[in-house]
Amino acid sequence: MLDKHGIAKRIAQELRDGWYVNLGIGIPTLIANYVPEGLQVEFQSENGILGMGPFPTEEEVDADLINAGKQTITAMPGAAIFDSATSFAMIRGKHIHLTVLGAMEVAQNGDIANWKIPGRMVKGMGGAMDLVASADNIIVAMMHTNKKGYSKLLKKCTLPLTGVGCVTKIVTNLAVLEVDSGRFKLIERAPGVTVYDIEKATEGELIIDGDIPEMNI
Amino acid sequence: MLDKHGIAKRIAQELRDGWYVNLGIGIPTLIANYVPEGLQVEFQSENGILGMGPFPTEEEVDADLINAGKQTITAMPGAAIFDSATSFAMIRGKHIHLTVLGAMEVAQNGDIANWKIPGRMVKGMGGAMDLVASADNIIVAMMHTNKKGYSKLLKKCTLPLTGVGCVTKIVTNLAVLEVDSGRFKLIERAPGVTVYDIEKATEGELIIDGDIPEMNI
Amino acid sequence: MNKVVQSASEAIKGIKNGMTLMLGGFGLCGIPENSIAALVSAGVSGLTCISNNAGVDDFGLGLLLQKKQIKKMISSYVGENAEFERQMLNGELEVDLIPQGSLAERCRAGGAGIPAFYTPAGYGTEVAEGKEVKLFNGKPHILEYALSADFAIVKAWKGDRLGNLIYKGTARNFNPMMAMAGKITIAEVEELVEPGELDPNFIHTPGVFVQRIFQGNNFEKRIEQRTIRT
Amino acid sequence: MNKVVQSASEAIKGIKNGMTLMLGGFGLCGIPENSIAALVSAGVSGLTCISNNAGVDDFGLGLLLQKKQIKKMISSYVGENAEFERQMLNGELEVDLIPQGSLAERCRAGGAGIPAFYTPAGYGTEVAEGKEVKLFNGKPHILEYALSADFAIVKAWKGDRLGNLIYKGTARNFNPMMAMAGKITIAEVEELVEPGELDPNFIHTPGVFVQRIFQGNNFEKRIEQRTIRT
Repeated sequence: MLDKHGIAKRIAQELRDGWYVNLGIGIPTLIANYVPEGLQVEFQSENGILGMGPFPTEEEVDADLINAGKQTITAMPGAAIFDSATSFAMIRGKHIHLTVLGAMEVAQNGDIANWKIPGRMVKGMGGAMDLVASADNIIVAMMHTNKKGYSKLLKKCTLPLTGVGCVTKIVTNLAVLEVDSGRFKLIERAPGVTVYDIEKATEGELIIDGDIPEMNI
Repeated sequence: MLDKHGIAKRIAQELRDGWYVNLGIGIPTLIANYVPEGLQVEFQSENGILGMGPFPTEEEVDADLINAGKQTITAMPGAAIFDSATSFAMIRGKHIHLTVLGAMEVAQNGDIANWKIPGRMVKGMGGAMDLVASADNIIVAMMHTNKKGYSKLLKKCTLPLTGVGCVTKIVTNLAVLEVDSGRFKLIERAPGVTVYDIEKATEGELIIDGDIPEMNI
Repeated sequence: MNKVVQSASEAIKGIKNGMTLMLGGFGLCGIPENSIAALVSAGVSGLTCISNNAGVDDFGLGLLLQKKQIKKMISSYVGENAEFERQMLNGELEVDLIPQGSLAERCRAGGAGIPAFYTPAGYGTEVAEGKEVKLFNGKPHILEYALSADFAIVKAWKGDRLGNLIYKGTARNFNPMMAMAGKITIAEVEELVEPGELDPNFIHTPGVFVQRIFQGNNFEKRIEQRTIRT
Repeated sequence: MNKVVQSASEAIKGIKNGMTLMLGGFGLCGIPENSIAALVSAGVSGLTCISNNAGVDDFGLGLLLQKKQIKKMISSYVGENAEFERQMLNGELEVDLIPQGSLAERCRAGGAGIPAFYTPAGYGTEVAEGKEVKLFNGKPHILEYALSADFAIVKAWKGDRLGNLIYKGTARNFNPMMAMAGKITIAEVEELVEPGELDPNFIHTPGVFVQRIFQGNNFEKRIEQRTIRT
């Protein structure tokens, strides 16, 4: 079983040299720490920066340089700053190669819900709806089950949707799965996790095709 | 009767302090020379500059600084450079207070034709269609008649239109006229020009209301 | 041509109860602090505020929410403000939540004379309810309309007397589009300079979009998430 | 990540007969001279070229017209090119003339994932023929579609290895939007620098939009109308 850092590490294996990547708040943010040696990847933050660097030192802190999670950041050499319209032009125009974000629910047809719990949580969708509507390569990073132990990989989302049929891959604490013709195709098991564990934790339909390898992280 | 410079001088009287103004190619360009003392007016050129200044000296010539007529120009202190999309955002978004352009024909309902003679001249509309479709205050600067002596102020345009019902005022070598409920309202006569001269040179319907004053230029 | 006003309170003259305002900023980054303080002092109410976020409880637009000066918020993310959530769930505050990219583009459209455009964002979600849908290359898109405002209030780093603005870092965010979309646009700057001091080639907001400008003072520039590398 | 190529001929690799190209520039100002020369040498033909203008008879896109390499031009103004006019009137060249603002916005839309938008420009003229019309505030607007291209070729002043670009003066014009709208975007720069040498706050085209970059040489930068104040 993986922790948040393990999920981030596994997703980092999906990165390719020269990619521009948008990382959502939470687990996705951690991915920046695990970029494989030798790859150059540029991180985009939708509030208006490409080439986002690590957190600043105490001396470097600048109130005018934050990421989409409102955290203070630094800019890498070769970074570029732009306004919000240009930022979403990049996103909507498919110039970003990979989007990683969290979710409350993912359905087996690729639907995602992560912005609203009716009558309870009212935070707003931020940039998530633009991201999932436009990106061709969307990985969801999340725990396989919620705090009550219920599966977050469902036949059908119960919460208001963020996007329809858009998720391509899901990396959880238990497994790597792909959305494949309306079902979840199991790709890899987390270390020490059995196929049976994953079946138990997955409400949606699973495709289990042959031996499922363990992740190599 | 006015010459080109006289037309430009008369239109310059329409300028107000703080206005942003787009001047077309030809007679309109001359207006910049006659801005009344004490007024600050900013000239926009649709290829991407606000705060266009006079032509450069020999030493100042810069191939990277031209106006919409492809002439070398200078930039005033406080100028701003921008791309073509932003330039037409200004125009389409009604941020420009006055547009002055030439015309081949103007109709009494405010239609204008100035971009195409079918089968003969193929130059293109450039920015003219965007300008006339968006601006609230459009002055046409032109000769009252064409080279053959035919009126350019018509009941109805005969050439392909640039815009419909958009012209607010016309300043010619003979007169100042406004488009008023589907007719040309005569406002002023050029020095030495009679109302009869103007009637003869105008094919469209004229409103002649009381004594028509002579221009004061 | 003189766009310079002497203070935030002079800048906000003419903002009346019930008006629609756009306010730049992302979180607390790049918000017009001085103008917001002046709006609190002026006590103007019934406002519709278009802003990506709604501040925090005791800073930014949170200050106007506390005083119940806001009738309606048009935003993309309001997660950092408990008072906001309370007012919204109690029905005291109207809220229109919009995808962030659509919000940015709708403001730009408002300033650019584009009355409407198609975007894929929000298709199939409650955001698309009641909106026109059209297929492009087989993919459904929804028609989104331009936004504009009686007043847009933006914050820039430097500005000149003609209203030309430059922003610093990610404090740029929504400010340039909102500056375009205000019937009257107020710019609050850290440093007011003379025309000619800003390089024409690197102006972010050309002065044509700005009607009033003033140099703010005592910018707090509060940081929401002070994250440090050790 | 290495976007740097060594020459214009390397940069245009993959441009094939019949492809659609966007080329930046206004008149002869800000045109990708080196790339155009390479296209002439390569002899690629049947091109559809999206460019505000068509050069003059012996420079800019006029060079491609002379060699009959262009099948179709999509432009707003082509008045400076006699060979263009001859080919067009003889039916040797397809021409789509588009209002300049619509051309700029359609390129931006292509790069920004906006498949279509409404504009008032051209309503009531032959430009509007066959296009959807919709009223906004009682005023008719026409629906215009995004433009994109197999290759966009832009000219910038400075650029870095990551493809970040800055333009100089009015040589900016259409280049930034076209850079956004190419499936592959080639940037030809006067000066190629290392990442970190350009101030992130003043990048005109972020590198994400650029796939290939090279330093051109012997820029002629011809002036069409050399007007001098005496």
